[in-house]
Amino acid sequence: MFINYEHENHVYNVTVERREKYFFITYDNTEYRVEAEEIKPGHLKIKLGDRILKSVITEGEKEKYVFVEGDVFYVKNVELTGTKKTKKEGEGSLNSPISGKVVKVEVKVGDKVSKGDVLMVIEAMKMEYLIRAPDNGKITKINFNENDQIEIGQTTVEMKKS
Amino acid sequence: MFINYEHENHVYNVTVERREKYFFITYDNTEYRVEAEEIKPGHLKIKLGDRILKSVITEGEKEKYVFVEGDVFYVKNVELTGTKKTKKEGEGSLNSPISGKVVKVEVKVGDKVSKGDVLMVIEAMKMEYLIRAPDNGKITKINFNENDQIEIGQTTVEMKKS
Amino acid sequence: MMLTKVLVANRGEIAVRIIRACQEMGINTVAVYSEVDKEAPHVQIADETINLGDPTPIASYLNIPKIIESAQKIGADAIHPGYGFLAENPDFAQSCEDVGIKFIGPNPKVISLMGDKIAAKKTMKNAGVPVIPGYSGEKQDISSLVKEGKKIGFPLLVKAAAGGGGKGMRIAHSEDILEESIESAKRESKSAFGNDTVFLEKYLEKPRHIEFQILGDEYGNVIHLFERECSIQRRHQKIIEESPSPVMDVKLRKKMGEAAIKAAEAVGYTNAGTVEFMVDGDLNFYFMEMNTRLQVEHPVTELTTGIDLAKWQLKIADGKELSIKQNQIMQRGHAIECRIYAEDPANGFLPSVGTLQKVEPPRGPNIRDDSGIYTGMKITPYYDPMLSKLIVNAENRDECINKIIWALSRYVILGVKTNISFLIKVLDHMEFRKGNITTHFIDNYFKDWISSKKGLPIEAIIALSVYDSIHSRTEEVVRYKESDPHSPWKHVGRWRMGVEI
Amino acid sequence: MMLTKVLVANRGEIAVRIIRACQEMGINTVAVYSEVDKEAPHVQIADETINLGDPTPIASYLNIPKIIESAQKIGADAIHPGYGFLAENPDFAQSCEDVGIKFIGPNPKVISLMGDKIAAKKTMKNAGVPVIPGYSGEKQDISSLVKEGKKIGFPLLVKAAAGGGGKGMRIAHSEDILEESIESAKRESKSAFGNDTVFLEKYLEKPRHIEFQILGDEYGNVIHLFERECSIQRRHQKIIEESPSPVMDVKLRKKMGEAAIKAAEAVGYTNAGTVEFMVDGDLNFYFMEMNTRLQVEHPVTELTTGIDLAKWQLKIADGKELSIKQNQIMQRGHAIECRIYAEDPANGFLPSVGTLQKVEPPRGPNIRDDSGIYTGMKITPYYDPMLSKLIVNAENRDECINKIIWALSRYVILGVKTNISFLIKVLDHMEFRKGNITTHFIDNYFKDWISSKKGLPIEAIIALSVYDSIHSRTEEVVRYKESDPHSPWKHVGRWRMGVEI
Repeated sequence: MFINYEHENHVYNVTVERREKYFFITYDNTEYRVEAEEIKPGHLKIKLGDRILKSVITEGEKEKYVFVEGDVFYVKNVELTGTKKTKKEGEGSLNSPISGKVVKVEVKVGDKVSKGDVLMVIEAMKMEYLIRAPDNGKITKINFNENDQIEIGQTTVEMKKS
Repeated sequence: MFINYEHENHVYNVTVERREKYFFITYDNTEYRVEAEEIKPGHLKIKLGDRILKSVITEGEKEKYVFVEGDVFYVKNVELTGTKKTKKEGEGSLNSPISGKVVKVEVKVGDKVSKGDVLMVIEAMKMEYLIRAPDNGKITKINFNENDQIEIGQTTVEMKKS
Repeated sequence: MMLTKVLVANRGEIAVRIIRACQEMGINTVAVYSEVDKEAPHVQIADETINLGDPTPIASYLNIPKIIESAQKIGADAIHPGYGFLAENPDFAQSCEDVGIKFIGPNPKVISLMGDKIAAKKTMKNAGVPVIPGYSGEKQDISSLVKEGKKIGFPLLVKAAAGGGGKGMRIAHSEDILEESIESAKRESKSAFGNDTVFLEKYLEKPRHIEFQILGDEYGNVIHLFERECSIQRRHQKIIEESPSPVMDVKLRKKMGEAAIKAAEAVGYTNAGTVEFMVDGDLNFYFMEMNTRLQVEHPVTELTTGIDLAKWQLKIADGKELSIKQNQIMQRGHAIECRIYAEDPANGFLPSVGTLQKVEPPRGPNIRDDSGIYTGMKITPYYDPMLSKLIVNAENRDECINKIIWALSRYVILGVKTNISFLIKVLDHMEFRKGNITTHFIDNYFKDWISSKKGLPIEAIIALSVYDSIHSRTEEVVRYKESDPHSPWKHVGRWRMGVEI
Repeated sequence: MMLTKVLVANRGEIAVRIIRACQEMGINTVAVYSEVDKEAPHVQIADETINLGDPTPIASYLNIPKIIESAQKIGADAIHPGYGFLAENPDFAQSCEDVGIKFIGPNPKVISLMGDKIAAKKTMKNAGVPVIPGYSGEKQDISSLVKEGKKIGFPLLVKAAAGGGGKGMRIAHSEDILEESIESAKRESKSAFGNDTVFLEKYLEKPRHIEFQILGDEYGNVIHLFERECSIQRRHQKIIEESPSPVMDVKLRKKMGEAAIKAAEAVGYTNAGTVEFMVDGDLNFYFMEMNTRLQVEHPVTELTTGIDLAKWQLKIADGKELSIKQNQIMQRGHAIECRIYAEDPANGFLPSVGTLQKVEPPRGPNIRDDSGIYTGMKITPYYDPMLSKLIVNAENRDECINKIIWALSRYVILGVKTNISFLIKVLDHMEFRKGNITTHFIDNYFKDWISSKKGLPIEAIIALSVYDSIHSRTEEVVRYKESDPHSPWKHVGRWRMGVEI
């Protein structure tokens, strides 16, 4: 999952991956492995090495409020690219979640695919991302070839739901 | 509105009528006029003459918990009559909300009625209750005549929704 | 601070209390919990947590090897046992010591000695601390017993060595009936237990349970923090504690305080402890036992002395010297604690289990709520049914009683039955208000007390009706009023008058 | 109690505080509120409520005729004004008196006299209470002024009578430069204001604001409840108050306490009041003014003396005699109060409005939260932006500072910006910890302080990422790992390895 946080006119690009109670967060070329749980709604207890962070997060109309160690930050989740896209699609859709390089195209036009099949592999920030079919369907267009540069939000392939 | 509360094997028959923030509660042949509001969920502030009652009520699976002036009571809402009826209908349906005497029948079989029309008037405990049409429709049967005794839960008239 | 990480081997309000004290002092905390407690408050607030599994105490909170192993694995350098569970288990304290983990409490030998009630009394007697005069010797012939009895004085309790349940027990109020009492006790004991050995002990009239809080450091300094009056007990369970004791005066306080320090010094006591005394109607006092842990009722001492006992436990365990001297401790105002239990006063005070539908403690200045509960929490039958301790302080006893009644009346706990209304009745009793309390108080005045069998009061009926009326989704049955052109109902929305029909 | 129903002519935390005190004493309460406050905490807890309408203060909380009329209509026999709003308005106190409603405070004449700062100082000087030495006479020739200046002593403040903004102001540190300073101040004043009249006043170096709490009954008994140190101010607004003052010793406390009582007695003061002094670096003290009401910072006195000021206000108004004597009052431990404001430290401390998304005060022994807020409440721009007062007490100042920092760090208020992080920085400042505080403290150390411009710390980024990850409803983009047969990801559910593709 790729997220951009805006805070006081700065944007922070973060990737986070979850495996049960473990989270792998990459920011500014550093990976943080933390153990975390939501102990009650909005209350997080995060174990980062030997430290225990406690944080409370609530969502306002436009912003998130983050309480951490006595400080409060107002942060917005933002999209970085100018590409218009339906926000509802979100990650896991056919749009690239990150700006990077296409390292593999697993399908061709006309292929029938099943939900969950890998369609394209994108590499960015030393990590690789899988674009999967959100539904069963048929590939109608492929917008990028291997080694192409792709920007966040651009559509990787197009498909028709069956 | 007619309600039966069960507490420690006793049943308390109460009628309550509401007019905005005023409530008229009749129990044991006494009418109490109170001003009340729910100041936050489950928290009631009730003005009874010069006294201010504060009460907190929550609903458990089967019971209601009533906190009032430091005491807690466990109370069930119960139906008194043996007459089987769909609980969902509730008051305001075509069933009599109270045992009493039919003092007026306002319709006859075949009459077309509109939602809210008065169909029958029942008198009980020195008060009169209106049975109103829950929907637009046509009267198909009338179960009671004027001066008949009617029991709580019995069907006053029958109608076909149009 | 040398201590960096403390494992709290307990649950409920005391675990919460200790975890907060640690966190304030910058010490990391580890909560342990059993399966049913995984969302309990102490687990939520701790920095790290360890699941002990099975909810039966023996498999979790009493499981010494598992707790020791957990503490080692997570790198805790000390264990706080709270009260109950393993708090007064010398083997646990020893096991901690064996693996180099600091046990926050006195050393295992002291725990062990004070755990043996007879040995404890002997030690105290030798140290010059008054214990209840008695005879438990081998000479069992009537004339020897009569002689011993006269030495002890009257009233005198004659009790079967093998006794129980009041069998083989006699109170001799004067010398005249002593011989007769001994003989009859022996007969009854013989027939009930097949053994006619009897003990003699001074019988205390109007007995009060008054205890002194002690703090001792590891350099031989011991102070006391005055008394707590804990006479209000139901089936030997304290339910209301207060400080100061309404019976105490400056002279008695001084004497008892000195005796308490002597008791602690006699065994080289370290950390927080409590010396329990019985006080009779003539204000004679006798050592009963010493509790080698933080007491449930420690907050009344904290509020009247301004001293934080939980923090001092940590400081002492950390090797700090007691910086407070006896003459610097000021006792001020009055504090009362009530223990709120999940139990049903209408049903023999049986524990009540269920889900807490709503928990709203009273708030305000000088109101302290040491609790381990929250809305939505399940109360299980596995552990002690204490939900919370409500403690208030005020300028004097009268105001304190009024204040805690006020606060209890506003303590909303819905979903399980509680003893709150019972507590209010006890506090509001004229004899309680006068301070005329003994350990027999509940038996004397509330023996057959049953929560209102008067049924549902009109206040509850009104509240329910209003609630149901507000929350009713069905159309209201409207009132049909007699035709009155001046009726206020005429122009009021849904309300209709008879004439309109 | 003669008082049976008290109307509280205020809002926010102080209204809540007073209503609770009344209720504890069995007095019925009436809350008044403006339209925007209809769901405010003081309205929720009061027994009866009166809507004053328009939220502008002048139309509601400052509307004397409306409040008096409401009180009469609802049958209140007394009005408590809280602080701010009408608390020190002699016309309001007089209006209450006129209609036979007890105003809970001193009589209108005292309020009026103490409201006139020059008349107040004159009264105090005549009564023998020290006021800042100065000369504001008519003789304006240099030699007369030099003579007067020498009488006052050094350092000496020369200030333009017409002055402002530091213009026409000089500090003469010694006699040598006095004449020169007067001449230059006069020149500057003449050119800036067209008037060269100057005043002389002793210049206080390292000034502290220290005030004494007073209670007086209606029978001439007056006691003081020791001091509060209120030097930490931002733009003349107190933000951190404590008791005892770190600069106080037994002798100074005795002298200042006696002066405070003398000040109160000089005007026949009744009910709760505060005598404010300035204290210089040499511990000379001077009367500044008297506040004829309960202060915002009264809780630090309550916690260190154990005396409930709000209740005593009611008792005194009810005609009770002060039963506490001066020598019975014990000052014990240390208490600190922090005022939590809805303001944005990153934006010039401008008030911050909005909806409180989450309010979770810290809880625990010796933590008092006097607040008038709750989750979901809207903070409007109509009133003072104070959200809450957090007050803690501990055995000594060091522990108290640590404790309040700990508690502030756990005070969750989301939805509006607050000064909490600023308060923590001030409390944690080395000079604050040493007790080296003056009224210039914030200017000296935090003049250009701006809340972290360092951006989002990694802790916040991690917390946000975890939150979004947990709450994401979309499928996760899974990680594509290099082929490694020993990878732990191989068998983990959704996780897939490159080789599988």
